[in-house]
Amino acid sequence: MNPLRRVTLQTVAALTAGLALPLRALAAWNKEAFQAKTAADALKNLGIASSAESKDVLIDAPQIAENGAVVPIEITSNVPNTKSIAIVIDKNPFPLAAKFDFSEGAAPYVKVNVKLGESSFVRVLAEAGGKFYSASREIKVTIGGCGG
Amino acid sequence: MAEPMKIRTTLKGDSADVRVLMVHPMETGLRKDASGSIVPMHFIQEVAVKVNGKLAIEGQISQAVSRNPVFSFRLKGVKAGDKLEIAWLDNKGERSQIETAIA
Amino acid sequence: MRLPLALLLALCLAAPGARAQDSKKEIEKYQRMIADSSPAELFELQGEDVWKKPQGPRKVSLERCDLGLGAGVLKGAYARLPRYFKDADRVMDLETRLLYCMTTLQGRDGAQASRTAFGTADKPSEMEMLSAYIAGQSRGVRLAPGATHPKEKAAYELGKALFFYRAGPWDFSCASCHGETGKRIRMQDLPMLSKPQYARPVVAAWPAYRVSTSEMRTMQWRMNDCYRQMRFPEPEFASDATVAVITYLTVNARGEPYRGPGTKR
Amino acid sequence: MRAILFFAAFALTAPVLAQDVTGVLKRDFHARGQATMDRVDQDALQFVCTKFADKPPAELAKLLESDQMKTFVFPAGSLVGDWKRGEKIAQSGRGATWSDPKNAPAGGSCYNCHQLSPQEASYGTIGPSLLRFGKLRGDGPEIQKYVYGKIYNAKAYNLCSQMPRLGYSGTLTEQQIKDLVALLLDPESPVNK
Repeated sequence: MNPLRRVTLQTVAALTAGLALPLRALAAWNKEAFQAKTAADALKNLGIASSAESKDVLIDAPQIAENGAVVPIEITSNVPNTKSIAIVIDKNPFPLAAKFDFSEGAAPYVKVNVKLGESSFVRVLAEAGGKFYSASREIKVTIGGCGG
Repeated sequence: MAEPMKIRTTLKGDSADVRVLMVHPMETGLRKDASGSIVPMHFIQEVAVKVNGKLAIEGQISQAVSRNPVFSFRLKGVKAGDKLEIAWLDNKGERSQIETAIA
Repeated sequence: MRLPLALLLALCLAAPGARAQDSKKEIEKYQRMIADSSPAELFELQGEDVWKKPQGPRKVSLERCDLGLGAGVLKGAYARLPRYFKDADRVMDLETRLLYCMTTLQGRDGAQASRTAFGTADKPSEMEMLSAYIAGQSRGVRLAPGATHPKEKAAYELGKALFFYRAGPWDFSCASCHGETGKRIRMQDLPMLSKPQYARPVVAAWPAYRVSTSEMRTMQWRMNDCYRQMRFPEPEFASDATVAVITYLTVNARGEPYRGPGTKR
Repeated sequence: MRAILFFAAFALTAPVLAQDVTGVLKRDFHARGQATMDRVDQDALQFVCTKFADKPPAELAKLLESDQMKTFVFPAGSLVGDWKRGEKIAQSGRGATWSDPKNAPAGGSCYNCHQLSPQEASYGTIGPSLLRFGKLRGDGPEIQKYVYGKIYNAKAYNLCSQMPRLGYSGTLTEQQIKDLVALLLDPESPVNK
């Protein structure tokens, strides 16, 4: 089934000077959190002192990845009023992989491809009402193909 | 030069699934090129999604996001024809933006 | 005494069996998820730009390139390749034909274009983008490579002979890995490419985005890297030998609706 | 006897086809790195296995297998090395390609085709599972010699096996093969746990 044909699709040439840039509204990239070398430091720099494990934070990802360069992860938070979602990959050299802030017009849902340097726990932290809710999942990175 | 992006939206009732593809090397700063020299870090740091001019999602990401990033998001309270803008900014200050109508 | 031993053995054997089943399911899930979130389409977009961009000493685009259905006709053209081209008097696959158009239409240096045919993270390949774009114009069209002209028949026969030819320090042929059904290398299922039912879904998904290198890869690349892993010397890009193997594989896959560009590990 | 068998093999060949293929490879391939052009020439075994689609007549197979048996070079002393090094060699799929540096140590690519240690879930199935190999087959001198020989030149036991002749081809060193023997036979190896 050709997805291109199934849905309407429009692409527009990127970046023209006249367009308003949404990025101007962005908060600055959280350098301290992203450059932290341990998951604990990353969480500290995100202002996450503690979190409660929650069944309402869902991670859908394969348990085995044939290649660590692309590991698809789908995250849904069913915690009411979720404001943000952070993804932390424990064993990566810089564990914090991404943080998404959701305004009213967006569901607390994201799917993204990430890199895993080696087999690792992937932790997700959802923020709602000033509290943090977490879920984690182990993903094994295997050697695929001929390995040559 | 701004690299192309591609957006696909699927409207279901008043919510829309949005998938966006971006061309970007997402260099970690650890890879060596053919001549053996380290390729410097080069990765998207910020991603923004706006609906009808209003910010809906802002993402901060690291070099751990895969090369040629693909994101899926879900928007609520939208209808066909709503204006959708997506933009990214990388650590070298390069940026790209795309605009489409939700369908 | 016999019964407990048999039971014990059964228990021992059951555990790894169950694990293997789970692994297989998880790998399938991985493959499904990478296909769902593949950036393959981006290469089609980029390929369209390359197709339309004036290049070479003659400063013309490839838009007048005849891929077999007439100058500039893209719709369904990929599904009819490889095929015999009278102007070149040889059987050509997509990349061989593109190379021909680059040299004859645009006046570019063929050797130079061949050298950059396989992209790297540092140097993206025009050929790979073009292949994605052009192949995408055949989505849903059944594969019908040329198989009637004497040179098309000869290419098929040569491709078949090459497929089974064992040589090199490791005594490999293509069939060493693709000659039996139900086998795998590491976690990777190996299609038995000599049999149509197994060749069809595989061939119909190339070119393909490979997540291991984050590159769009073509059939010429697939031939090149298989021969590398077979410990052979390197095949010439767009040579009669590589075109012959591609012809053999595509004829085996005949009738399958094209559904690429795909996504692979 | 030998000459007759060879004659029979050649007579069965579709006229000049095998030679054509070699000629095509010589024309359309080029040497790169350590992969020199002599690699496209077939030796008797490769020729016969190609010709008979890996199912040669039994007598011909036996004759050529005995030739392969003569290639064995057994080291003096123990045939059993270190299973920990063996595990690393079994994991590596590198070696002998045009992109491998000529003097870099090669791997055995064992997991590409065989199950060995139960901890490694990513294993191939082209060859048989070798899980608990030593436990099932023992670790005495006979089996040591068999395993060393099998890795050195698998074709001595099964002419058209898909397993490379890892010692005979110069891919693995004597020490590396000993380490692989240990991986398969050492009671302490995870293969036998």
